[in-house]
Amino acid sequence: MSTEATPQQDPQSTVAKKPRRRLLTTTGVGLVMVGLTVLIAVLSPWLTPYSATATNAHIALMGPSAEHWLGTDQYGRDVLTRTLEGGRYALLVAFLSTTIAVVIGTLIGAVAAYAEGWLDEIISRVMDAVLSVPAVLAMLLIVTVFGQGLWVIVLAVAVVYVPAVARVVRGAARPVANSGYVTAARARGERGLPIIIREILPNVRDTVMVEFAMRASWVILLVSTLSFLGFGANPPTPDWGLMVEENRTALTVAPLGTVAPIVSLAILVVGVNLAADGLAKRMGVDRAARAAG
Amino acid sequence: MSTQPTEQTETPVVEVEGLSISYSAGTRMVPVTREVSFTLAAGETVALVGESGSGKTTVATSLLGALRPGSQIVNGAVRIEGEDVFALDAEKLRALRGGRVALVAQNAGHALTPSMRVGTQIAEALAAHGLDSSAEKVQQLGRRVHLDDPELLRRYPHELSGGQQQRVAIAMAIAAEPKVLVLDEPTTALDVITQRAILDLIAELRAELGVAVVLVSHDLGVVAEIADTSLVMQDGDVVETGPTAEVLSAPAHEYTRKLVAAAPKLKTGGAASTSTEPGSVEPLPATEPVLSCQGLSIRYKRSAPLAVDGFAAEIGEGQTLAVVGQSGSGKSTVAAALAGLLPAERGTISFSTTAGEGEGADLLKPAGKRSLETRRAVQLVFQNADLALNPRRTVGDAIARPLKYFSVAKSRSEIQDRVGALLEEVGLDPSYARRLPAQLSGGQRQRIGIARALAAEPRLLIADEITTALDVSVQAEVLDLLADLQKRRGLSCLFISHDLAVVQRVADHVVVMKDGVVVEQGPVETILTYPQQPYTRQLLEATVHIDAA
Amino acid sequence: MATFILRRLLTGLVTLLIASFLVYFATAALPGDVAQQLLGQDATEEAVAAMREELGIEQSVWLGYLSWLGGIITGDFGTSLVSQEPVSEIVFGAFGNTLLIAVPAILIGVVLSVLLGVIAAVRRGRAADSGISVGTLVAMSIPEFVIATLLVLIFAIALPVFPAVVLSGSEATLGELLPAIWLPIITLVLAMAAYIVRATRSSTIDMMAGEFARTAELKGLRRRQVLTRHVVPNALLPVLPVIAINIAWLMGGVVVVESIFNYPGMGALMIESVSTRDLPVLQAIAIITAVVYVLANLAADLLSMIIDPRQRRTSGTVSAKTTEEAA
Amino acid sequence: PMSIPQQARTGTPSPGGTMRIARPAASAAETLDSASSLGAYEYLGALFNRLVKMDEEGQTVPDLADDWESDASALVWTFHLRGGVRFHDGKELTAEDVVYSIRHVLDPDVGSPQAGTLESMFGPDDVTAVDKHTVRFSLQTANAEFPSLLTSYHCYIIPEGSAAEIGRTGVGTGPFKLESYTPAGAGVVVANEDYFEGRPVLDRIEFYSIQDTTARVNALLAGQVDLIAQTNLDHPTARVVTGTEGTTVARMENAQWYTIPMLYTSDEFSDVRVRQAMKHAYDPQSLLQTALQGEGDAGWDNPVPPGLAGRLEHNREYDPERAKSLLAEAGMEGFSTRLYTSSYEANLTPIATAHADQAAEAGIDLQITNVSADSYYTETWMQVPLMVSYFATGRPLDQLLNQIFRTGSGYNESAWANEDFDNLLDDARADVNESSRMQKYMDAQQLIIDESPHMTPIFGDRLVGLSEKVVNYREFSFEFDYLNIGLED
Ligand SMILES: Nc1ncnc2c1ncn2[C@@H]1O[C@H](COP(=O)(O)OP(=O)(O)OP(=O)(O)O)[C@@H](O)[C@H]1O
Ligand SMILES: Nc1ncnc2c1ncn2[C@@H]1O[C@H](COP(=O)(O)OP(=O)(O)OP(=O)(O)O)[C@@H](O)[C@H]1O
Ligand SMILES: [Mg+2]
Ligand SMILES: [Mg+2]
Repeated sequence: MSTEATPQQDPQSTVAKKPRRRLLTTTGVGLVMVGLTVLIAVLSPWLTPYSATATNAHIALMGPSAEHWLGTDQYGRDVLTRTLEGGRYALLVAFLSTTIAVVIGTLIGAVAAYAEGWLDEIISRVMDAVLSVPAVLAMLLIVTVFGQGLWVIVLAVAVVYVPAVARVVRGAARPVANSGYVTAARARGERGLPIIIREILPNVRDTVMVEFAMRASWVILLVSTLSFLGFGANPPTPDWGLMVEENRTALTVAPLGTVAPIVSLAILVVGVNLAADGLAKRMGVDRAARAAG
Repeated sequence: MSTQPTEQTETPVVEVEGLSISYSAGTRMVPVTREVSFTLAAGETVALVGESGSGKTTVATSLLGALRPGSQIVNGAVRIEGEDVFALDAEKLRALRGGRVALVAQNAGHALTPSMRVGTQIAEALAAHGLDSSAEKVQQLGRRVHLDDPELLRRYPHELSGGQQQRVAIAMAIAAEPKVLVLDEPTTALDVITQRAILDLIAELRAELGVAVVLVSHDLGVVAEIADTSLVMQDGDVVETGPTAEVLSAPAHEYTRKLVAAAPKLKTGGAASTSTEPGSVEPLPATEPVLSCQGLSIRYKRSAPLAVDGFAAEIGEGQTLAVVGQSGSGKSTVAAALAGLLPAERGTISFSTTAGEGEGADLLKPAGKRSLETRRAVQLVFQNADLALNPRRTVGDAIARPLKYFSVAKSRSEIQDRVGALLEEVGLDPSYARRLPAQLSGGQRQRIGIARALAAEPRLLIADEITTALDVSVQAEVLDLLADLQKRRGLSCLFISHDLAVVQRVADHVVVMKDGVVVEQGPVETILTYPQQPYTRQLLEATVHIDAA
Repeated sequence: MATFILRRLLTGLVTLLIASFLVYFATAALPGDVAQQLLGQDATEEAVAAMREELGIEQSVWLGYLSWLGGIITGDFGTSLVSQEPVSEIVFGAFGNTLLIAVPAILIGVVLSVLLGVIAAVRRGRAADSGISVGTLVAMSIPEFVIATLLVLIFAIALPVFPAVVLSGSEATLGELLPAIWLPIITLVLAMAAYIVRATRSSTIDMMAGEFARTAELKGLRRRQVLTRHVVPNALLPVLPVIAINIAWLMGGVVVVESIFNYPGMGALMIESVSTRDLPVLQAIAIITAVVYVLANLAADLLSMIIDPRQRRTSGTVSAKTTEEAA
Repeated sequence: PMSIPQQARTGTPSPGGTMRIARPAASAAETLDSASSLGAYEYLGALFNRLVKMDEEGQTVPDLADDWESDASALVWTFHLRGGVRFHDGKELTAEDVVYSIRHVLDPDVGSPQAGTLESMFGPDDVTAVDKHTVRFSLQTANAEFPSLLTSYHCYIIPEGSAAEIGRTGVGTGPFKLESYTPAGAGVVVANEDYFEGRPVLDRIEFYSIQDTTARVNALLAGQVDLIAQTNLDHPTARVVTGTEGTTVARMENAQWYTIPMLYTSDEFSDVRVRQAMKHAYDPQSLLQTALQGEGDAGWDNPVPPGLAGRLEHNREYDPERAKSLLAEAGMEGFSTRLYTSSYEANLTPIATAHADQAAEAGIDLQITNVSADSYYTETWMQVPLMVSYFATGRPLDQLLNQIFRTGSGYNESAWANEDFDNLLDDARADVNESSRMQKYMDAQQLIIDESPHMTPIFGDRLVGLSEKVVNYREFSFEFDYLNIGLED
């Protein structure tokens, strides 16, 4: 056939070629930052000779030295060790809660987009209502009611972010729900759920992936804020937010105890953001425009 | 400009000399145009013809000293009245743009700023070149493009029809009385009647203002109508140049020949005006009707007016019924109702699922309530092939789904065989089953859409503007394929189009719609040769002809 | 347009109704009650029971919800279980104080970020853009409690330019609050600007690449005109919902800021009411923030209607173009 | 590293001046009625006096009463009031005011936390005015330590008939008069020129409420306040405050009594062997070092602070091996439970952290669980098996033992119920012989150490942040010296 088309002839792909290479490097930097944090969190027990939790009163609040590169905290624990291990809690909570929020939010959003009509209206109103309650208040309430175990925090964060994800996914799924292949499936007489699973979900995958990355960065911040407020990780867990809370009063005496976790946190979040940006551009999802959804 | 030699009548207004433009992809330079040259004198019109992506817009906009970001001139020059536009400083370039060379962009709907009243946008074009931009002057320009009602100029772009938007774009372009007018596909997005009006307006302005016109189009009919000279482009190369009439009647290059051959030609039997001849409205098709609908009325919202009012038609076995009419006349609405995607307010639709059964299933039911057999027997092919295929599923998946769903084939290997056979039937290699839609050209995608519909082994195929988005050459292939399949399988077909030439090529019968109402129907030849209704005549007259040149 | 506003108001009301339902039942589920909390660790059972009766917190939740809802409709949020004062007085006082930092933060934040976003878009790929991008990335990556702590350290303790905290409580006068609002405002601006800057940058770039901007440029307009008259108004459209969300977020975001600066606003009141289980106050706070959320979204919708005439579509006059798009 | 000052600055203040005090925000329901559980503690000492108060050795000394005595069986107690004392509104103090105030504390509608302690000894009618300046208490059971019970900060004396409005007016006999007051907000008191011990040094004290501890410290560091009340600084903060120009730290030795109650009624701690194992499992010396950097004293599980008369000097041992074998005996090897803590007080979490780390060496796994500070004493306290808690020291010995260890007492946070112990206390109270009474109190202490579910790991110095201008800051027990405190220029 004469109209044999190779991908190169597709005008879209040629246009995208040049920026893609550069973006890959930004994404790459972001992924490296995230990957390193994860790797360090996993390997941390073997990276320094110290325990992250064992106290030693004799060396409390020491400045940096050859033995303790970043000094020690008020219990004489090695700041470097705690900083290296400090990403575990945030990463775990962020991963679990983001996954739950994104999975549930995606389903709700896709159902709303497909359903249109009154079901869509009801879902949208409920999601809006949940969104209208400040996240911090919601978290406070949930944590006060259910205590502050890991799973409570995970679920609380998920509850807070489900509506935001649902809203974004609904927006992305809307045009898909009106597309020819969905119409074709409807004309074939297929039911709602198979259509959502077979036709709609695969096509909001990009949005969902970007959403995942972006939510993750917010969740990491939120989790650290929770730890900071005393609702997150329990001592002696080495957690960045908790470390900041524990050490911030001594900021002028032993600044590294506070600075190290903040910098680590910032590196992780910057990494996640860079990765999300790169991903978004590659996937053609406008990330900035939906920020703070 | 004082350094310019005194004016000579022979000096061309536009000189494009060996223009090569490339854009950089990484370290590579990808050529967009190669060695394009032409000249143009005042009052002349040159057309740039070629398929999508051949570089037409790139050449056209270079006349305004504009390049897409990332592109650069590798070679050659563009001179307007002897001045190299790419050597101009910023201020002079600004004066050139809209001053001596004006552009009417490809899609007026997108080219007008949505948040600004159109009158203001015209006034801006005047003010930018230090001209009087009073309301009076704007209205005067409006009248020039036949937007006589000053109220129209106070509207926002979205409150105008496509044709009116195009007029505003033209008014903006001629505001500063440029020497060169660049028209980039000025009528592609318009229906035939509106297209006719715009073409007439261009001709009128050219005569009045004596401007040189650069016309970009892939529609040979349009080119034939207004261009003195034509440049045929393919992949950035000019493959043929010459007076339009010559190029179209005796194309030298193979690519041009293909273009000309593929262009649908409307034969009106040379008697479009003999409409007074008594055209007996043909009796209904002699064959057993597969589909018959009466008094079909459809409304979108309860308070809205009827989108379709009393539609009635029949389709015989193996026959094609075309529905034509300008945009918004209700064609797609009828299709959606037949497919069970829209509820009808009134009327009957009966459909026989198997041959010889007469009164069969009631198509007034929504798709979900119809029997599996009925759903299988009615299949849709969509207008926009890009949107009709799930970009995340392979071609094989798309075709296999109806096979499985309607239990046409059961076992895995059987399904695979059927998919391969269907692909071959629509002229594609079975290996295409593994591809994703993005790896196909537009024409190929449309073939997949057809294969998917055929997989269900339907009796009735509903095709809604299935070739509108395709290039002429591809369009011809798809139409041939459809006709061939129909013959082989004895398919009935409801074919929706606004292009009369296409309709003439594929349909047995035609229904002409206007504002949701059927104004005329009958056998194609009768209707196109002896149109009874003024509207049908208007449609026919508006159609451009490749052999007009 | 009027019907559109009416419709939006109505959906807003429905949202509020659902929110009120969620809030009421979530707060009612809080373990422990105000009586226990008030009397503290020394309380005897009898004293707690007596207090409970006195406060009238024994009735069923459903009845409670209905009478509470009825109260709200008549503008009566009930009486604080703790201070025994009308809730509306307490909450609106705190709300006013919060507005005192939130409104300037929003105004400064929005103007500044839109400006920066446009600059970054115009200077795309150049130093200014990179600087702004890095800045927003960092601002997005540092939690606001860190920003606030650093600001206090630098501008209140090391260089005593601003007070570190607000000393007077809820009865603080405007004169007492004014010197103390700047650090909270800066914190809030920094925390929310990043998102708006990025949204503005990206949509401005989109609009600049759009056909109408190109047309405007090719008809001979100056770049500044193209930008201010054609690009920016349209680029703001997708930014408006981001701003609205940020305004709503601000209502919750003030919690951390207010607690760090001891600012007597709604965030501080929220923390206090959670700890004392002062449910009527909590519920009122939640409703007010929900109203802010709904109003911010409504305002964003209205503004985008003003900017974008396409959204002003009134029923009946559907033009040819719009139907083409709808089909 | 910089060391924290051993004691507050003393010196001669310049007369007059305004001192600004930041305190934690109380609930909006707080009141100036000292009998209530919601009394605004910082104001009370400035506005009111009691019959008797406590000195730094824990001895009961005169306040409004300049003398008191009992009959031989310690059943009838008579207090003689100082003459010529006037309330802020000019009314003269009489025995009727005292009777009224004590009956106010006993009033069930007031729900005073001190009511229970007093009720067990006498009813409202058992307190009578003998004459204008003499008050008599007729006890139903003998109590040789009775006066010390009246040192409680719930027993401030208010004018007769003022109960309804005292919560807002704050009319007392104290060194300062109330100028303004907002519950949970700001308030001002001004010098009482007619105070019976002479005018206070300061002209004015302004009180401000700041909820967040760090915000309170920041206000001090930024020079917005001169003193932060009710805020025991953790060690790092104390170092920051010491190291910052213009601010310093005052130390109240052993003022914080940290406890780790094991809930007697819980499954875990009903077995005395498990309780003993818990006590042997940790080293209070090293815990003190880790949690408080040594700023305090090891407690060795005796609740009576060093320096308080009647303290049993003993030597329990740190013996993790013994802890292990005790656990094994009880069939609880590898014992694991949650150790609750909160930010209610700055050192609770450091103590939990240090404690859990030490217990791990004895094979006991304590998972620290941090809960919200605002519900710590309502939702967690006395409801979970193991938590970190604290009291202020400075209770008289008898009050300490009775309030916190007697069966069913309101502050008995480990819910310990031991008849022998209760009997010992009863015997002691009835014993008018000083030395045999003291011996009984010491036996009681031994019982607490050996059997009770109560741990006192350490006593901590209270570290109070204040401006370097503040001189003569003195605070002990629930007493705050408002009279002599002042500012230097
Ligand atoms: N700066 C650039 N970056 C990437 N691709 C470019 C650039 N400039 C031009 N192209 C590519 O060059 C080709 C020619 O584009 P042009 O718009 O001129 O085609 P056209 O003939 O006008 O097509 P159409 O009929 O679809 O409008 C296209 O494939 C386009 O994608
Ligand atoms: N989803 C919809 N909701 C409301 N009105 C609609 C909808 N779709 C179409 N209409 C209206 O119904 C009428 C017929 O539209 P239809 O799409 O059937 O026209 P058409 O002939 O297919 O036009 P085109 O050639 O542009 O595809 C138009 O007036 C249109 O405005
Ligand atoms: Mg083009
Ligand atoms: Mg249509």
